[in-house]
Amino acid sequence: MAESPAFESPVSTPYVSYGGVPIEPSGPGSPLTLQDHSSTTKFIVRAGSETNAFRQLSTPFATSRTEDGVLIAGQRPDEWFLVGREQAVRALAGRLDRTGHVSLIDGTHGRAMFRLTGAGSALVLEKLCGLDWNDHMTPDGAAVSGSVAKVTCDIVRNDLDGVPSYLISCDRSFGQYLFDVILDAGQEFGIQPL
Amino acid sequence: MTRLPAQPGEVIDRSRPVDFTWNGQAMSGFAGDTVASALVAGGVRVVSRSMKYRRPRGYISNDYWDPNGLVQVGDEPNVRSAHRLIEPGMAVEAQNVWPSLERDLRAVTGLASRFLTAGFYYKTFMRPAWLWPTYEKVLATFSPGGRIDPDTPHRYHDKRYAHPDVVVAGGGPTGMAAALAAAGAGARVLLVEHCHRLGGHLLWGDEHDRALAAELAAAVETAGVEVLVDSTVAGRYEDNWTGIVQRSHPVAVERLVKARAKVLIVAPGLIERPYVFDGNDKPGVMLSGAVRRFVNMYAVRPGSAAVLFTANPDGDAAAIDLERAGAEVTVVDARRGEGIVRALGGSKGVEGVVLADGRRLDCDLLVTAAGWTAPTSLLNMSGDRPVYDEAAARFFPSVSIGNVLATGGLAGDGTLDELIEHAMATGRLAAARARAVSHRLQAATARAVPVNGEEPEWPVDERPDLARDPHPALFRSTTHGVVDFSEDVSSKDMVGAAAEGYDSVELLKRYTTATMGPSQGKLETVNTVAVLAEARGQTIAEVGTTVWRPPYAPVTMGALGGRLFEPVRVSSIHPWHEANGAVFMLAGQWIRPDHYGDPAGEALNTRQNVGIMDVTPLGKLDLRGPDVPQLLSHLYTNKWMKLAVGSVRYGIMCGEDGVILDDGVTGRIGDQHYMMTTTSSGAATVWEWAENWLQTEHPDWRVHVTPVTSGYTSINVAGPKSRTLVRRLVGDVDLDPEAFRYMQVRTATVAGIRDCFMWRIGFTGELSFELHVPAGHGLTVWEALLEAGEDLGIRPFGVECQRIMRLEKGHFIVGQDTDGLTKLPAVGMPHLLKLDKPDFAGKPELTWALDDTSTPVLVAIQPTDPSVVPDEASQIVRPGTDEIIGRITSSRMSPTLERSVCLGQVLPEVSRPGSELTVVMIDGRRITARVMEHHAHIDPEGERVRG
Amino acid sequence: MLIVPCPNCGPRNAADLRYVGESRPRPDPNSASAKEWRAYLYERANPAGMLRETWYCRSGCRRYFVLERDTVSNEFTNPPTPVAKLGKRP
Amino acid sequence: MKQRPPRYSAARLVSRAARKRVWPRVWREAPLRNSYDVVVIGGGVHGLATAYYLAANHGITNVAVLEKSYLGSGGSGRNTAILRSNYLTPEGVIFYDRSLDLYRTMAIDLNMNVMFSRRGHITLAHSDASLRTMHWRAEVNKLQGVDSSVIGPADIKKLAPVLDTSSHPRYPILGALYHPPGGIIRHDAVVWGYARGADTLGVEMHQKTEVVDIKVTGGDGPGGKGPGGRVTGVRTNRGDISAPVVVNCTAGWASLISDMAGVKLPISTRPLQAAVTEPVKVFLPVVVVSGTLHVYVSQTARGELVFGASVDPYNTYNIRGSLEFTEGTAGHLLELMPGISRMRLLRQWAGLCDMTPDYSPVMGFTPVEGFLCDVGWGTYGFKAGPVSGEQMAEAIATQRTPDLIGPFSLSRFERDALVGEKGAAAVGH
Ligand SMILES: Cc1cc2nc3c(=O)[nH]c(=O)nc-3n(C[C@H](O)[C@H](O)[C@H](O)COP(=O)(O)OP(=O)(O)OC[C@H]3O[C@@H](n4cnc5c(N)ncnc54)[C@H](O)[C@@H]3O)c2cc1C
Ligand SMILES: NC(=O)c1ccc[n+]([C@@H]2O[C@H](COP(=O)([O-])OP(=O)(O)OC[C@H]3O[C@@H](n4cnc5c(N)ncnc54)[C@H](O)[C@@H]3O)[C@@H](O)[C@H]2O)c1
Ligand SMILES: Cc1cc2nc3c(=O)[nH]c(=O)nc-3n(C[C@H](O)[C@H](O)[C@H](O)COP(=O)(O)O)c2cc1C
Ligand SMILES: [Zn+2]
Repeated sequence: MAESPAFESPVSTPYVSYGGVPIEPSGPGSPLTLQDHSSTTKFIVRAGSETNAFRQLSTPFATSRTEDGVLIAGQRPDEWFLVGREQAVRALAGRLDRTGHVSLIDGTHGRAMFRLTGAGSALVLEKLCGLDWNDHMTPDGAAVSGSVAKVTCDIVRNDLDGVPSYLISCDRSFGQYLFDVILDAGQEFGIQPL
Repeated sequence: MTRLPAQPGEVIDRSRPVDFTWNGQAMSGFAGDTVASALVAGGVRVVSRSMKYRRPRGYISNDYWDPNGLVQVGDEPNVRSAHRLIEPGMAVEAQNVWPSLERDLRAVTGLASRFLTAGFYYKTFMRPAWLWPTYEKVLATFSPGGRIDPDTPHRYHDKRYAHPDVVVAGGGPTGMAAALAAAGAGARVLLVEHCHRLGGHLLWGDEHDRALAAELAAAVETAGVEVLVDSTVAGRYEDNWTGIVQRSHPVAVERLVKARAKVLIVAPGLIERPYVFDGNDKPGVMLSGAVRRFVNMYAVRPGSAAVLFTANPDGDAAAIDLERAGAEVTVVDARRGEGIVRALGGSKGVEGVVLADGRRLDCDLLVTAAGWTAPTSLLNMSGDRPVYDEAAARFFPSVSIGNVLATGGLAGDGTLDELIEHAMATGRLAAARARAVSHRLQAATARAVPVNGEEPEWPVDERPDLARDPHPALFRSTTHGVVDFSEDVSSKDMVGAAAEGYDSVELLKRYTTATMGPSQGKLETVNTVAVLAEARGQTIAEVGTTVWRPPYAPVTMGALGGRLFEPVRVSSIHPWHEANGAVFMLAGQWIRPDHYGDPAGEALNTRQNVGIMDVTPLGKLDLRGPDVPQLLSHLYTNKWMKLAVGSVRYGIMCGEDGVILDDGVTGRIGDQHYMMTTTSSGAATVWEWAENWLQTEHPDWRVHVTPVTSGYTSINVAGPKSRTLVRRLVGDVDLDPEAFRYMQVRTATVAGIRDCFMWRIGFTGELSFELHVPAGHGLTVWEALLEAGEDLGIRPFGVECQRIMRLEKGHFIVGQDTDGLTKLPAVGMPHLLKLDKPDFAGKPELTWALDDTSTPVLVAIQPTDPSVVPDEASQIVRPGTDEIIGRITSSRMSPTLERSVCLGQVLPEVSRPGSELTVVMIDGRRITARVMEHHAHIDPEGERVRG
Repeated sequence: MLIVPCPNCGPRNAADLRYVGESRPRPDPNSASAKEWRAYLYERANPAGMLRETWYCRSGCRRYFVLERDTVSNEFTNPPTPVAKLGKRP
Repeated sequence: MKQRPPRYSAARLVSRAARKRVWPRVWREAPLRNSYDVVVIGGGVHGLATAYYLAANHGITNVAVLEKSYLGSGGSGRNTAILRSNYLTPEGVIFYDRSLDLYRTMAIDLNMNVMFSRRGHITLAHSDASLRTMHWRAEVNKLQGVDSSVIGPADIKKLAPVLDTSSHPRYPILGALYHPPGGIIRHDAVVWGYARGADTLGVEMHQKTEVVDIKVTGGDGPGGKGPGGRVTGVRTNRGDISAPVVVNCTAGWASLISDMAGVKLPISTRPLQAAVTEPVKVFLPVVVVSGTLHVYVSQTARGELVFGASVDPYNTYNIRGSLEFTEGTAGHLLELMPGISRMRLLRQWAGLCDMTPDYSPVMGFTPVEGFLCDVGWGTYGFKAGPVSGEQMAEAIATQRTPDLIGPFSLSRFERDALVGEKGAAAVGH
């Protein structure tokens, strides 16, 4: 089968600041970065507590864990996100016991996803979202949904080597808006797109 | 010059002179000066004119609340000149003066003041009625504020949320001490100070006070307390949601901090209360605090011959400060029964004073220290009702609210040590209570770190009460002084209003407008109450106060509004639309092409060749599970139990009141997999509506509803050549009209993109294919279509063209051709209502609605004159009358028929085909029109769509 | 802003939820009289005091649930999970 | 027989001031008696107007208005004082237009300057859907003889130069419904004017008098209350009063009063908030409303901007107010008029609104004989005070429902004959 053409991101480049000034992307070493991960494979699993799949996922609501390179996030009481490389996600999904009422939906195209990383990333989120981003309320691994700049987002705290990092996903159609808003909120902390 | 030699506590930087202008004249001061201190240092005594009588006014309280100190700075009105720091080049002007501060011609009203008692306007200007608009314009010229410039941009404002354990309102000694103690007990503390630096009243105190202020401020810094200065805790709302406006911010003009305080400590100190006596608003009459700030913080001497009326140690201290500054001071001590009766002087200000014993003293400064007002505002917002204490002559907090604690001067008196001790105890208590709240919060929050151990005890409040110093109750209603300086209300006005029956504090307030001006009662509340009490022969406690409401201090609209988060949604083809001349329209949060320059041309082309439209905003819900048919049967009014795989059906949803909620098609994609489409604006509502039924009434139904609107880029390919075009890009589906029929759905690979859905449906009335492409490849498919269709005459079309075409075809739009009362039977689709189903949303109402003959129904209408297009919303009337019997809901000039076509709602009595209607055009003309047999003006048999 | 105790997510800002309204039982659609049905549609108890009401956790867990709230003090009682009202202890 | 109080006029103002004579009380404080012909519950504009017209138009003067707090302490003292008649349904339009007629002559009729400023009212449209609704309203209005029309951005800019009519804002202004007879009024003066007028005619106003129960006999419900019963009086915190007619004019508290009589209402109580800025020189000469942005704003003669939004998102009897309101409304106002960014908010407050499902009121007789309702005024009832008082008084005096309020009867819900005004009243004011 022919390879699919490249994935079109909801976020267009070059990046532009609130004031309309182009922003040069920076390297991964920058202290506060925002990266577009929209093309990452994201599966949505729906499974009630009576199903085997529920037990297999063994990731309670509001928590996340990684299995075989796939991030499993308990986004709602009966809903999980599987995020990772396509092969790995498909493999994990393939292992799920689909008996009972279990649904598997490819959310890759429907969800934009960004990664906000850096010591100050919670400060950026604090400007946009009314949830408490302090460590004890939102520790590494926490999976939560809430309104970010008036867009409902699913957010997983997924630290990278001890550096606070958040995977933020939203409905694809809001992708450009949300990316711009986060970049803008991060300006005072020196945020850079990656 | 009244600038004094260097004072030990001065906050100005003499090495940095700052030039600015006052009413166009050059002035200068030093960095750190407020506008007020610089003006007074420059010899300015009169800064404003009073609101009603235009009397000259000078500084009285020399702080944010100073009712006389509001000035215009550039395009900014009502700037608090005793709070705003001067900046180079600042243009400061007196406001509310005409033509100038020195000579205000409206001051004649002052002469008439004996007639113009409060509320006089309610008794005059009634006749002749036609003159009232003129009176109105004249009255408006008395509006007291500065001016805005409509073109001032709303510059960058910012917002953030915060979740501290403890918020402390007030950065005086007690606020700082409380913050320190709370931080010491492990709390995360946000300390907020309204003025430019921490210290509160210590800043204008003696050497010992200033040292303490510096010490506390330094300790606060090292304790890791987050400090916001020049920031105001503007309001305390439900569940300790506090709004803080941060004025000095490095990036933004201002920033609104929305803090969910686990505990709020209120430490705003006290506000000095003016004394009510004849002439008390003459320039040069000042409160002791004002004088101390001028002298000690800004090295400004506000007068050289002072009479000082004092009832408390603060007044005494002011005398010492003034003497040190080289002024002559005569003390009139209220505690010894001495008093002042009347200030003397002319328009330039105070020149003398008459004492209670009849003596007359000359002076150019008359200082009063007559007591305090407790700014209980934040406590009131928390539900507290302050109680008056006769002995201390001020109000105190009454009830204890668990998560709001008061300390400092607001809570009581004592030595600084005692106050600080109370504040520390308050800080510790706050930290302990915050711990309990935090534990509870964390334990209840699913995502939080699990908490260990028992919930901490809710600590009891064991703080010893602060003492209350006795204070003379210095209230006089008979001397006719000014009570409300902002509103120009005197005690005489109040006594008169009370006699007229406006004799409760709330009525008095509304009739005289006392406490309703910019100082909002901070200076005048207690005096207002005292005057009323005296007039009614009641006690102050019996009269009570008016209600304090947010904000604590006036804050800008810019800070509150900040930047509005207004999300926008776009499809993945949006960049192409932008690059190709689309004219956009807003549809809810979506931005989508209305047309590409020629909607009529787009329509004709689509009827003749082929057009493509980006219909991504169309709501799409993925439905899975064995009980989807049940859900569909419940949501829609028609039948769904036997939809075959690969088939699509149209349905209408109604609310429980029978009113049409939404419509759309749903297709069965797999055995237990369906795709539902909704209107663009109805997508979220329908989703929540479906969830509601699933979660509350039918938890036994196994259905997963997932919104996938943006997961697919939706493209409508319409027109007689659409099959030819689609065939060029789709290889894996038999597109033969017999194999893939109207109202069917297939999974397809389009232009190499797998997992697309393809429906044979269309809103335009043409043969059409609706492609739903995984959104990450939407643009690819769009461009592939354009390329492949070039020789077929392909053109993109927008919403306007779609509206024309759907109207030609007679399809109604929910919310446009229906309204908030339109029930299903009114749209003339009886086959969609299946009352033999056991249950569905709105069933009873729809059953009853079938018998209704009084509500309008939807019909197609054509004006007799084909060139006339009645505007949408034109009314249909009974001929020869103005009685409304219907309205045009949609209308367009049809490019295909070259005539006007409409849909409309009319009463059943005139809904029969051929009925003649009278339509009232917007310009008043009446035209005739005819009810058509079919909703569709074009192709009523539907041959084109089936083609 | 009011904090609403979501039984799944925990305490959340009211803006994260949608207020559905008084919780009312739905009459049997096949036997209800017009009077009963319209009472269900339109009548409201509207008490000044305890009210059983439905909320939808729109930005969070997307669940509908019923809470009891005092419409004078706005305090919730008997939430499905023991979430005591923040800081409102005596 | 009581003496008529001196009339208000400029000449008397001067002469009395010169002679240092105090004006008599606006209304007297009479002792509370134990029986009246009519008891009106609620001392807002509706209750007071009802009492006034009972006396003025029908000679029924043995009337008491009972008010638990001070006169005008409810919605009547808290509203943004916008008057207009550009509603959507013909029933609504003619009803509100009659009220405006009464407001037009009120200053002279009541001998109290209520300062009706007929400055014009514009309702902005930011989408083609709302523009269509504006056209709809304009057309219905014209047919009822009410001056309304749709105007474009250029004319809007002329009426209110401060509005940003460019295409830049997130919600550009596409057009507006212009209603020249609309305006604002000094709401407290209306309350005082009716109270003074009623007092002159012998009606008694009793403040701090709270109705705690309603006496009903012969009804189907518990305690003889409810449908089929008849009212015999009320119980108050100051004693019992017998009366054959009791009128519920308590707006936000309407359900509580009606429960006392055993009558169920289709009403939910929600707070509506408003706020006022500090004054600045007059720059906004018309009333501006935007349904899309949920705001309405006017500038008073004193120079303050008074503004409001739509009702709060959940039911409550608590009027503490919220930051969401000031934050959201300020944000939306700045969208419309960026130039007010440096104006300061002075105060915010809230009032209770009695919301009905169709945004139309509930007026007239109820299933309990002698118990009448004039409620369901939601966010729009101040402008209706005069006509409601006039029509309710007529209903009481004639024992039959006047045509003007027929469509608003309580029974319309049982009949499902709603009067859909949501399109014109939800945020419209
Ligand atoms: C913020 C706000 C803005 C508004 N803006 C507008 C506007 O611009 N235009 C407009 O037309 N309308 C507006 N309204 C609506 C309008 O204010 C009300 O609909 C109207 O004032 C209702 O008047 P009323 O006399 O029926 O009720 P109210 O004025 O509320 O009077 C009811 C009275 O009943 C009393 N009461 C209650 N219970 C008892 C009891 N048990 N015993 C004795 N007395 C009792 C209350 O204390 C109260 O004084 C607004 C409302 C609010 C809150
Ligand atoms: N306030 C005075 O003029 C004054 C003068 C002399 C002595 N005192 C005495 O000071 C003692 C108390 O000290 P204290 O610490 O309670 O008061 P304080 O007056 O020293 O400090 C209070 C501080 O709180 C700030 N503030 C008030 N409301 C605020 C808000 N909403 N947001 C942010 N900041 C706010 C004020 O700007 C002030 O700096 C009492 O004994 C009092 O009598 C006060
Ligand atoms: C039209 C209107 C204008 C108002 N203007 C002012 C004002 O200029 N200053 C002020 O302090 N309050 C003003 N208020 C608000 C009142 O002070 C008060 O908050 C309101 O009547 C509610 O009463 P409450 O706050 O005592 O509960 C105004 C209210 C209304 C209805
Ligand atoms: Zn939740």
